[in-house]
Amino acid sequence: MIDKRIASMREALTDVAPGSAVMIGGFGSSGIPFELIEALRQHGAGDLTIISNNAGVAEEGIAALLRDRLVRKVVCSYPRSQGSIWFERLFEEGAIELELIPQGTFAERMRAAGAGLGGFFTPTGYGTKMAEGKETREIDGRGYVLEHPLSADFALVRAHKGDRWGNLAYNTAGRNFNPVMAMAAEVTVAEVEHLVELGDLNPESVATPGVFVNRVVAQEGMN
Amino acid sequence: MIDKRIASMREALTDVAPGSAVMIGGFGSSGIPFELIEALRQHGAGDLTIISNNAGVAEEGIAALLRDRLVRKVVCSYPRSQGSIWFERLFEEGAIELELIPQGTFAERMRAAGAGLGGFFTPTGYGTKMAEGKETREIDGRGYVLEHPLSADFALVRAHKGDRWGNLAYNTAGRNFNPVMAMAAEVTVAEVEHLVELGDLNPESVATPGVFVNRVVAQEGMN
Amino acid sequence: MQRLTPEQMAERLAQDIPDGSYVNLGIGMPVMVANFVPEGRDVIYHSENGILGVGPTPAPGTEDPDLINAAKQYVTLIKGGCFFDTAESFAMMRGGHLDIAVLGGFQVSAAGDLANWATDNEKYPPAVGGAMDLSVGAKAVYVLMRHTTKDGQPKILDECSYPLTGTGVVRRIYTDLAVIEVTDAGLQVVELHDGNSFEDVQAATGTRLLPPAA
Amino acid sequence: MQRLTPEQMAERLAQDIPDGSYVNLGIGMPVMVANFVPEGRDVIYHSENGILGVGPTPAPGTEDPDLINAAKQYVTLIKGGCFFDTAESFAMMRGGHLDIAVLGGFQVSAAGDLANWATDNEKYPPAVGGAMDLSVGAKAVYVLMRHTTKDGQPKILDECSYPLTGTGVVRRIYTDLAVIEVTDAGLQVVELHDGNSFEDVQAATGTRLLPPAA
Repeated sequence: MIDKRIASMREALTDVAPGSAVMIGGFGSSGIPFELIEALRQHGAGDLTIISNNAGVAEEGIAALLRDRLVRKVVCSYPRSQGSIWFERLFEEGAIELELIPQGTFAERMRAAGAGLGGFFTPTGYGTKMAEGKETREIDGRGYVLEHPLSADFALVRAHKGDRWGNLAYNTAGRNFNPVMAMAAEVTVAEVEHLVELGDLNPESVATPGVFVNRVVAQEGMN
Repeated sequence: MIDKRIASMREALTDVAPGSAVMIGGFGSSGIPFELIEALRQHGAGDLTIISNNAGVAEEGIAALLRDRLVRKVVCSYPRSQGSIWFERLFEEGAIELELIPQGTFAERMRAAGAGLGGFFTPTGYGTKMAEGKETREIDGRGYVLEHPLSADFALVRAHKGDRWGNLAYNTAGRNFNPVMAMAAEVTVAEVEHLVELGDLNPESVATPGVFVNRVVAQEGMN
Repeated sequence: MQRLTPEQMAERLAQDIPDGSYVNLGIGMPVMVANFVPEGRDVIYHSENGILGVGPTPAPGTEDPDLINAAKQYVTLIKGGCFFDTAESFAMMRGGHLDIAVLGGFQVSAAGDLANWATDNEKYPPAVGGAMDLSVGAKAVYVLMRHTTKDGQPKILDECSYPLTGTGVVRRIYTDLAVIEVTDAGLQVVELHDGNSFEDVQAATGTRLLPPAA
Repeated sequence: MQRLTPEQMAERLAQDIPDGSYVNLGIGMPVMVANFVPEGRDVIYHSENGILGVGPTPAPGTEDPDLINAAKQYVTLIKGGCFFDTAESFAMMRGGHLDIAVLGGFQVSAAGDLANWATDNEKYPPAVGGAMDLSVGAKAVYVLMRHTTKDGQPKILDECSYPLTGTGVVRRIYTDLAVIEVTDAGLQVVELHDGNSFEDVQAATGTRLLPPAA
């Protein structure tokens, strides 16, 4: 019997330890697992590395983790959205470490981790600061940078619908980083708007097959 | 006005020249663009490089191209299905060149071409004949082989449904290599069972976005 | 000198977006280009967060909270549009499948290097987003920017002083003064906006320009 | 010596597939394993051509021509199954997301090297398919094969003489004579099938075995 459902956001995160690396899906306010992030904040493990495209706005989501000073390092492509006050404040204080990665390389590094690849050559960032200290190579007359896989202890993702095997389907542009993160982490926890019966998802619309997902939790309306 | 529909299989392939490299989607008998292959055979350009997972069975599909001696080289993972008599005959004669690639590396090399990557390190084939003559490297204690992108002049793919912008949706396991090939070729021609109106495809079930497709042809029932 | 307004700059660039193009518009002035593409041209807009076929702003009350563009504004999907994940979205960019990327710029060099993601202010956190991937991936990169900074310093230079986004990536520069093409021979002025002489535009530029064909 | 039939071999291996496993079964004898997994265990079968949740053979007349397994036989999809493309299918394998791959074998070495894709007959065209990806990717690789060749030669050897599929990849070998685990100390016999002595099995093997714990 395969049943990955967990009764609450809180229970789904009990084994997150201080110092864990946690991927968090979403882009801007789209496809973000807000309830899991809130549960992570309440869980209270600190010294976290947060791997996510943005660094939160206002007092919401990742911004609340920053405000509570649970985060040691942010790995992202765009930390500076309008209203990212907590990130800016901590950065100015020198209280947070930042690893900045071009967005396509960021997604591809996570895919490489999920796909068991050892690294890849990308033209992105060649000849720029992003290539400093990295191996570069000319291939067929074009410059490339060698990039390595990016994995994590946990991935927190959000889907529109999910079933008890962990199959996930997304709403419109809410997909974004969620599928690659689900592949790349040791333990993937999915927050779903709707928990559906096995067989209810169209097998051709499942964007994250259940094999990539360890735990599924229905939204509780806690935000 | 974007309209990628072409009236016939024949017209969709007029610019295939002798010596072209042609990707052909499908796995076994699933998701194979049989009508486009037949049109390619009738078109008659020879000296082709055929890039496809299998090498045809009986007198069908790729086997008919081999029988008509239009193919100089086959790039594939599994040429020797039951009934691949034409491939076996030509191979024994020394009349055909074979580049054998492990199936996952095969798909990933095409994806790399489509995604603009210069190459990737894969553990597949490390320590085997497949790694001979290739750069290898140990990364985090594991052996990897450097593999390069694989592109082509044309990709012939098959989908269940397609619209005039080239968006494609597939039936069950008919998807297989079709999406990566559509990304990897200079010109992608799609054979579709059903040509549907723009907007009829579920935007969350489009597995090949139209930007990867140049020509769309409805099946004519020519096989 | 005559300076185009941002709307006029966007309108000028929009004339050069051909029918049937796949286009990515950067945050800021570039997104305005969509408002000025001439009627009758089918243009499909790509958004880095996984949309092909970005449509106009939704009517109030009809917003889908997940359906936003790269600038995090609510958008719609046009008929024939579709969704995909970020890895595929950047495969589309990096793999050369988009025809045109319109990007903003801090600086462009004579060799077509682009700087548009970081200044030299170390205290201000840097943010790169998808700019580097777009700059190396699109078939043509058009930069839409003012010709000079607010305090009159040139932004088109022998070499960029700010950190680079990409090297040798810019095809054309659309400014409030002129349209300039990056060629092997140098920066070729292809159009001077009404009322501007070549000498005026050259004077506002930090590197040598080639005058338009007589 | 007592030799298990292929069905018995598949049945023996099936006992070691835990409830909740994601499993890929190779072409040939391995696919028979699915018939013997004990009732009450949920096992999800992966097929390299892009299926998770492969179900039984369809009733005649209900075949979907696109829905085949790696051996190109018609199959069905179980409730909760899904489809994806080949690149993602192999990402699943290579990325270590499948629990068990059951593969056939020509030869296995003392170090767990596997040879199962090519013999030394140069005239016969080679074919590799997904075997190499599976052998490096699955969390555990179980080889299901006869202990010796048809003419009685050992298939478990100091070193493989045939071209390798993967090096150091095999976890367990299930043969018609015994079950053998590849350990750092060497090939450990964990089970002798009824009627076979350790000495008999050792005699049919081309490398040194470690006897089962007394």
